[in-house]
Amino acid sequence: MVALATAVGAVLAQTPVADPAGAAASTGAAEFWVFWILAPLSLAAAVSMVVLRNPVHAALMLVVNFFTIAMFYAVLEAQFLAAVQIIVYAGAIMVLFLFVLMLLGVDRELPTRVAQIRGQQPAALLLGALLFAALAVGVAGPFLGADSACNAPPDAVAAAGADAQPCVGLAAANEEGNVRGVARLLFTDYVWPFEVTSVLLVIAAIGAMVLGRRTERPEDLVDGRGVRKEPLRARAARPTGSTALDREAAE
Amino acid sequence: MDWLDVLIIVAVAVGAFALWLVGTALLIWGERRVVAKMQSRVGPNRLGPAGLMQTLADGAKLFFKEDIAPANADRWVYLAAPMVSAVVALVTFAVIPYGGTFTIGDRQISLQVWDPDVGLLWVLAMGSIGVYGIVLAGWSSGSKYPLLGGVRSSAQMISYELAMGLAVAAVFIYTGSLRASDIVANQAGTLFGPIPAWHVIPMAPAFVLFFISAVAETQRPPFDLPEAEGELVGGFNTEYSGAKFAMIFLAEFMNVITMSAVLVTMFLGGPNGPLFGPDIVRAVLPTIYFVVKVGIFLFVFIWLRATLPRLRYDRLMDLGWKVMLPFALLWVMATGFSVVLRETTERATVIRAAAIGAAVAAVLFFLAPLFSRRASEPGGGGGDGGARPLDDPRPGGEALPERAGDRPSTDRPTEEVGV
Amino acid sequence: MTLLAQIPPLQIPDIAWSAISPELVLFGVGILALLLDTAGPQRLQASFLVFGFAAAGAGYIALSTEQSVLPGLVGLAALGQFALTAIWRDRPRLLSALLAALGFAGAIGVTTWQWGAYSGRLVGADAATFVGTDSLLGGMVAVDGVALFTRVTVCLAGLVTVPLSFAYAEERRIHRGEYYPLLLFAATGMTLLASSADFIMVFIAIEVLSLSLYILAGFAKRDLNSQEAALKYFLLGAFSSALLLYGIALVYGVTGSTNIAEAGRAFSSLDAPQGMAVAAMALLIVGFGFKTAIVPFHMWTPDVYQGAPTPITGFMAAATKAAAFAAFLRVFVGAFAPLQWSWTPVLWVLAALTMLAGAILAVVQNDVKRMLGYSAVAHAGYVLIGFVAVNRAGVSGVLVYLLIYTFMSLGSFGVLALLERRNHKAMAIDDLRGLGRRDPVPAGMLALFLLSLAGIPGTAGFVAKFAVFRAGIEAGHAALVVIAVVSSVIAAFFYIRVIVAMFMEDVPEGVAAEAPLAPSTGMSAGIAFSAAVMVAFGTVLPFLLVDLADQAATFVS
Amino acid sequence: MLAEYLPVAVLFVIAFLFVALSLLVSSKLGPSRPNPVKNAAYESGIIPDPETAVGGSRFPVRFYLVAMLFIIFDVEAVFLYPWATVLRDLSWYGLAVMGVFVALLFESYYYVLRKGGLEWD
Repeated sequence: MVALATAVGAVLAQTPVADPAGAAASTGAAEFWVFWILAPLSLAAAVSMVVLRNPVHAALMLVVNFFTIAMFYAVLEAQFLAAVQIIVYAGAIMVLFLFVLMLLGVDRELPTRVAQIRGQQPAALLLGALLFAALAVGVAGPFLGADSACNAPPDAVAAAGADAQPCVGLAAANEEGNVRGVARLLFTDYVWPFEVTSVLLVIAAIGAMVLGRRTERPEDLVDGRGVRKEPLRARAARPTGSTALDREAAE
Repeated sequence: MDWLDVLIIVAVAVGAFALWLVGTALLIWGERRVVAKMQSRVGPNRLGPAGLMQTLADGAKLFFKEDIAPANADRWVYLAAPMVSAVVALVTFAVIPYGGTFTIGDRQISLQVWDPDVGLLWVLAMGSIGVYGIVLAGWSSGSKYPLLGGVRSSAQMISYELAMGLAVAAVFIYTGSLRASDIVANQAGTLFGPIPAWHVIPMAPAFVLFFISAVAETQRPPFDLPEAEGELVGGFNTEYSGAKFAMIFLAEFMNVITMSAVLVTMFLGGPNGPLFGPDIVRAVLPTIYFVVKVGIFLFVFIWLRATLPRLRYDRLMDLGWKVMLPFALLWVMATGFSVVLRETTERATVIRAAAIGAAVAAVLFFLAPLFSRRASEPGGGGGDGGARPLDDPRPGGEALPERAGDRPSTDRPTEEVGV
Repeated sequence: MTLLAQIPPLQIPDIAWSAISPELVLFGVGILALLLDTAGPQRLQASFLVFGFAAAGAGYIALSTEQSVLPGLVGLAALGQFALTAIWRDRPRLLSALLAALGFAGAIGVTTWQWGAYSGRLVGADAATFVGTDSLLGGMVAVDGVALFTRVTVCLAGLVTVPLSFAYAEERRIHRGEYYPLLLFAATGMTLLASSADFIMVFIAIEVLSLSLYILAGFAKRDLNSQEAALKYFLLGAFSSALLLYGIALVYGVTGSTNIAEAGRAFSSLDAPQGMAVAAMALLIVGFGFKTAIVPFHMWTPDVYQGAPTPITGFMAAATKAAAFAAFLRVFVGAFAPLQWSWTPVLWVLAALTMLAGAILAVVQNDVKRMLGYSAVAHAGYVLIGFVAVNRAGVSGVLVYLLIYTFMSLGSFGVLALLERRNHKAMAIDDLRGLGRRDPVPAGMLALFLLSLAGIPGTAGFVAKFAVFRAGIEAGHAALVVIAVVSSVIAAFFYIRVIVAMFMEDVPEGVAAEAPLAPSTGMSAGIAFSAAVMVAFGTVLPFLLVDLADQAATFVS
Repeated sequence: MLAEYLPVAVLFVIAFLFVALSLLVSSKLGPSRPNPVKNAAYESGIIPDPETAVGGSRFPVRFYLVAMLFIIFDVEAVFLYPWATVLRDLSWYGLAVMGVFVALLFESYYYVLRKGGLEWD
């Protein structure tokens, strides 16, 4: 027990606790191992989400994937983002997914459909490979050359002069706690996008109602004129074709 | 960080685990005893003093039972669901401070497993993962009633998660921090006279909202619809047996304890209380306070079960969406308002503002018809889809498949198709 | 924790109200319309509540800042909406439509005022000629010529769409109360997109406009075509948004900034090989290409344009394109001009492909709406010519083109909506045979719009094409212009085929005599207004428009 | 920096071991004598029909609606948490910013309520 604890302590001890200069912290051994455990897990979940035949299993793999992404955020010291990732993605969006999958009864294995357009699959593979290459270049970029304009160390910023793009660095960004750091940006520089997000939510609510509602009352579909003339019940009792609206349409 | 630190961390975690496992066993026993007392029965009294060993015996029995899985169950998900439930229920406890801080040698030990910056968001995050345990248990059983129960209960949980999240937000606003330790610290001292500065007083509405949501989240009576025996057999866990069932059962009771602990942390000062005596007593007292406060809430949970009848499902959803949600939203903004007001304004101005506020409230009251249940154009409505009269004989809430013929026949002017 | 002292206190930002005023107007009216619809029979009380709050707010502002113009306007608007509600409280959709029209008009008014305020802003030689620029609200909102001009384009499109929609939606029984609010929200998203100076804003604005349009495309939800349109638009739209977001993430990775202008500056100071920058730009082109319907990202266009309610189709084709092109321009021509070597060839090829594929595919269509959908693709190609020119003439050409295309598109789709309204079915070219004999006025209008779309000299379409072609030649892309001319000739074929069917052919045998067209007031007004603008810009006033667009060819930097 | 996650990792490991070992041990301890009737799904005595048991029936749309509305309001709540931490610094400005946001959310709530999105009949 003590030996184990010593080992864990030794690994964690290599992690610099705080960088006094406030510059970017170097990665420690713990980060290294956590990454190499999480990354294959994350990838495996993503791949099995695509490969698995049962939609519910695929959705669960997506949940696992979201969870590993949340852990990545946590490892990167973005705790708030990690919590939000779990609450919103894993907790809300995937539950909706599962509802739809389970309740629509599409959770049985479906036969693979043959591609209808000839050459669709090779083309999709080719384009997918291209996209992957583009993203790989993007991700690998910082390791290949001077591909970031972000002059992180203070002396580099000074050397770059007027063109400097000072990057804040993790330690400074999380100085007063991660949540406050997010809040500070969100409610000052990004306050306008934040307000516009509420517009987005209003529209989403409208969309859910307009497209999700099954029954609609007649007067929801036309202007008030014409429907008001007699109560609905009375009209419904008559044979169809004699409502005020129909008369109006016939005129 | 050396090995001693790691050992302390492990010890604190083991302490939390033990506290909480013993608590669960006691709760199960306590529930049976208390409910029995309230119903003028005796309850379990054979095993151990006052039947205290009954839970252990039940647990042991479940472990030796045959593990039956339905033929068309989804094996792995069927296994994973109770595990998710139980693990999540335990891990949620991590952010709860269950005791004070004391010093051994030169090391400060705080009886709280984890105090992250996101604090009690952890509880909400784990709560949303906990939904999976139930919905997956229901789905993977490959049987009708569990599926219905699972979906019902997850819909219930997400509905009440909203009010809960907003009630928590109000406390965060009042404290100015998400950390559990900050929230506890904010409740130290007294408000006036001997009354402690617990949030339950200034944040009373948030407390009520949170408590109701907590009952609904843990699916305790009167919100135990997922297990409504009359309608759904046993709900999502109908097909479970043996140790898997034990896990689900355990997770349910664990959640009750965790929710009580969160309530205590947020509203009743956590382990706060008067400290006295020698150092050793001072170190132990907070934990005792904490346990006692949690115990009170556990009793209330049990009391509710013995007293209240189960809600109808539509009433349940109505309460969550139409009462708690708007009220919580208003309370959050009111809290924010009062916090800012206290920071910026003098008392006299506040009183004047309160008068204006009262006037606005009066105006709102007269505009209350705006919030009547459903919009209806004059003369047009009254037909399909309007508000149901209270004496509507149709049974509420059963999730019957909706057929095309269910649509009201008065739905005459519909969209024109195929233009 | 010694570093804590270095944390600057929270700076409360200045809200540049004037910069976002058009969006506020559009969105405010949208929310008001939604509220009044939701309130149902209690809409008068709701309206009074809004009036009360607005008046109180305006009074407070007036007293505390001793200004009178802005609070006065707010108060008047509040009073106006209350009066309108009082008059038409039994006509909820009419009320909504009126509010929407007034909202669009108000947004145009506010933008015009901004234009006036900003035209004198620049110093030096540009002062008289160009609209000034500014980046406000923490670098989120751009106020520059392109933003202002596009805002006007979008709001004009909305202003015409409202009257075209009214009778159409009523007739199809899709006149839900959400229709006009969604239209206003879509326009809000478009103006936001046109004026976004930050990639975050670009993304959110695209989401706002797309989400509204997904719903509007599926608004006739009992119609399978409409459902199909909404679903296809949604799936492909979400996919393209994701690619755009990847691109934005890469830009942020390279430059450390999400601000468009700052990112551009950082890009230009990068060393070679800039692989990441190129990858980022490729992804951005895909994202914007989808919204502007450039080949090969146009696959959704014909299906969506065909299935969506016809006035919405017109609005989508015109306004979305205008807004997306404005952001596209600001990102590429404005900020990433230093990296021109990497993206001009790509867009050159895409432009050529778009023009040819759009025109050729349109030829084989029988459904008129679908044909116009493909023609919209081809028009995106023409706009791209001005784009790849990467000069002020090009930007001005793009702006002119988009404004004129707005009226051509709305006009032609408006006439189609009118015809569909009578025939209760989608219009194939055969259905138009002999229309010129029976209903000469609508047929004549349609012919006018089609000739303009074809770019026949003397029409506004010619002015638009001329503007972008000139810019293309100036920038040395003569080959591209030649391709454009070829494409125009192909396109002229199918436009003229419709005109021939209308005027030179007889009503087919065996078709019962149809009731004469009875255009509603709104539809007549919308179509007539579009036609009038067409004629005006085509014959009398082309230079005014080109002049304005020349002034507007400025970006924030 | 990862050290700060050690406690919760430890607790997770404890919880996981406890659950996994319990299940494992009980699967060894308990008898296993399956037969078709025992393994059939429980349907209150009715002979279960595997075809219609799961996925054969469709459920009302209101469950999806609830889930969708939940997402909308959940996202809103998520914005409230960071706001809580800086409200004292932002003061009236912060209150106004969130006031507008919440007012719009309230409008969409009102809309959903009045359009019958929350009815369970």
